[in-house]
Amino acid sequence: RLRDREILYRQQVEHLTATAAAIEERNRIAREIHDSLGHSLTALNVQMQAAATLLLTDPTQAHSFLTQAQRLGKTAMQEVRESVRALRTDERTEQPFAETIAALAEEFRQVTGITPNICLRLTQPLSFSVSKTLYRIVQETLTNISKYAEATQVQIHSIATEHRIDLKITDNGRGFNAHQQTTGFGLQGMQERVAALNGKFHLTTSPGSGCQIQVELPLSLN
Amino acid sequence: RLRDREILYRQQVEHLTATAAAIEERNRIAREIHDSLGHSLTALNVQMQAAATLLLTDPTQAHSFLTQAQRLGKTAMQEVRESVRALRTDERTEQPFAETIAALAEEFRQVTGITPNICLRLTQPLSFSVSKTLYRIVQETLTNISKYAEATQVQIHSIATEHRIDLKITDNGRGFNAHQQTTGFGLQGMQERVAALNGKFHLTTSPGSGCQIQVELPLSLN
Amino acid sequence: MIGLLLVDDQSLICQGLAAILDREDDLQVLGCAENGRAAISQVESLQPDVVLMDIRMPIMTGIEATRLIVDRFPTVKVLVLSTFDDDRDIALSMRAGANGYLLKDMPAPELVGAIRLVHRGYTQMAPGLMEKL
Ligand SMILES: Nc1ncnc2c1ncn2[C@@H]1O[C@H](COP(=O)(O)OP(=O)(O)OP(=O)(O)O)[C@@H](O)[C@H]1O
Ligand SMILES: Nc1ncnc2c1ncn2[C@@H]1O[C@H](COP(=O)(O)OP(=O)(O)OP(=O)(O)O)[C@@H](O)[C@H]1O
Ligand SMILES: [K+]
Ligand SMILES: [Mg+2]
Ligand SMILES: [Mg+2]
Ligand SMILES: [Mg+2]
Repeated sequence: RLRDREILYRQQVEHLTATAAAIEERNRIAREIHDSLGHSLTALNVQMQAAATLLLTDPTQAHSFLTQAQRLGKTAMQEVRESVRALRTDERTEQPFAETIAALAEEFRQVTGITPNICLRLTQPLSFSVSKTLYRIVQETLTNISKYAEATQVQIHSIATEHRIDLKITDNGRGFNAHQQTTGFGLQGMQERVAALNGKFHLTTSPGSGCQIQVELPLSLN
Repeated sequence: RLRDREILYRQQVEHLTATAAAIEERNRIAREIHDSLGHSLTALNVQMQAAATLLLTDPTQAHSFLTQAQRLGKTAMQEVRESVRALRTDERTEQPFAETIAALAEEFRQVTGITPNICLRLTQPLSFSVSKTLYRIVQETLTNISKYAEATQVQIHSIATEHRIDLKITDNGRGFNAHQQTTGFGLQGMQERVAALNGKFHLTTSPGSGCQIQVELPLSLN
Repeated sequence: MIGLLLVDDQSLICQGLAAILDREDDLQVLGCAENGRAAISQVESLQPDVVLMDIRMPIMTGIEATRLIVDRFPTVKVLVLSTFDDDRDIALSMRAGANGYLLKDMPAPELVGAIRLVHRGYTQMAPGLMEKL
């Protein structure tokens, strides 16, 4: 019984640690942006006041304050957008993996008109780091496909055993020469993320025969 | 050993649950406000644009757009303020205890010019409820000292053993008559907080001989 | 004539406020400082009557600068002008000796009025902030 309880607690700790880390990260972003937003909005308000004060007596000066204010308004809006995006991204990785993938697939469908074929066989909830890594890989891969592949079919398959999870994303598009130098960070980033979790990464592609990304991550409990 | 580990895990679960709940709540607020901010900023930018367009040809119209824009700027700023407040309240109690105390001491120095003498001997991280209680006590005590004590020296000492933590805050100011009725809630609040954690509270002071607050909290694992 | 020193690390704020305040017949902006330490030396050289003080600034915060200015120049009034209505900031500013706490986005006429009152020795708080003390 003690042994059972230990396992239960350990699971809870793992799950909660993951949740806490995820929320904390989102929160850090939120806080940062609030601080910078506070500053740009304050400056914006002061510029508007100055413009309003000078409006009738010195329209040229007023106009330059207003221009400044508009610039600040744009900055503030960008800050809000960035934060919303950052918050949304991490929010998803806290949802069950299947939901996050479904959401990405739906986005992909809206952009390309192609409905990816999704097949997931998962038995247990994934840890934060694993699901975040897989999420990023699917996200980047679907982005690449919509940008370059001109594919008509896309498959996302994932299967987990007790000790390991496999992810495979396949498109039937134009493919590319994997040995050619590129300036992008997408594929490199995927490889780094996988390596950080002691996983394996395979890219199979050649011009004219589509592209396949294969990832294998250990699910051990270290 | 199993029993020990169970206790450890349970503590962790407690701590993480509290942390997760606190952060989650803050986060909910942040997201909400970001959404509403997006709307008010968009409207604000449109109003500013209208004002800029009419500035030279129809200053009266321009002025009314600018007034509208200023109102929206205010709303947006209020939204940021509310969120900042909500985000900041609990932020500190999630940092390690030593950092939160250092932050309070620095605030105190800025207001009074006195650098408190801090001496902390802690062996393990504190639970959420213990560190929150200690934080509030140090905060209220330093506030009282800066308001009433006219002290020139302040000491914050804390030492933890496996089962108990002691906190002592001493000032060399004017002291007061502890048996006299007061209308304040500070000292009473401290006592209630300490009692809620089954701890002990001592106030030692008399006119002319400074003031010392002593708190003792159990670190047991229930 | 009320001489003013504006203290803020965002120069856009100083410029905007200067444009607003300088238009008043009885106000004159003597200078801008970008942190607490610069504020102290400018108080010494420019001898303003009222200092409009931001809180969060590099090198030295407005709270510490307020305490030091109030200590060394007892006739100078310090009006804190902050972005945030944070309870701690308000309490700390007032305890440091500020003559008031206002928010930067308050309407210009109210700010002008508050400066005149603070100059005459009144304490000025932005609406709703008194309860936070
Ligand atoms: N599914 C695909 N089909 C066809 N070409 C692809 C596919 N995925 C990647 N590529 C090619 O590989 C290159 C490198 O991809 P990678 O994601 O590393 O960088 P990128 O997309 O160019 O830039 P970034 O991801 O940094 O925005 C791409 O520029 C594209 O030419
Ligand atoms: N360190 C101290 N030195 C001198 N007097 C003190 C000190 N701490 C408290 N006092 C006195 O004890 C009284 C009660 O303090 P308490 O914190 O309970 O209430 P308060 O500070 O008056 O009001 P509140 O905390 O509710 O804002 C104070 O009003 C003050 O007279
Ligand atoms: K003037
Ligand atoms: Mg890419
Ligand atoms: Mg008190
Ligand atoms: Mg600032």
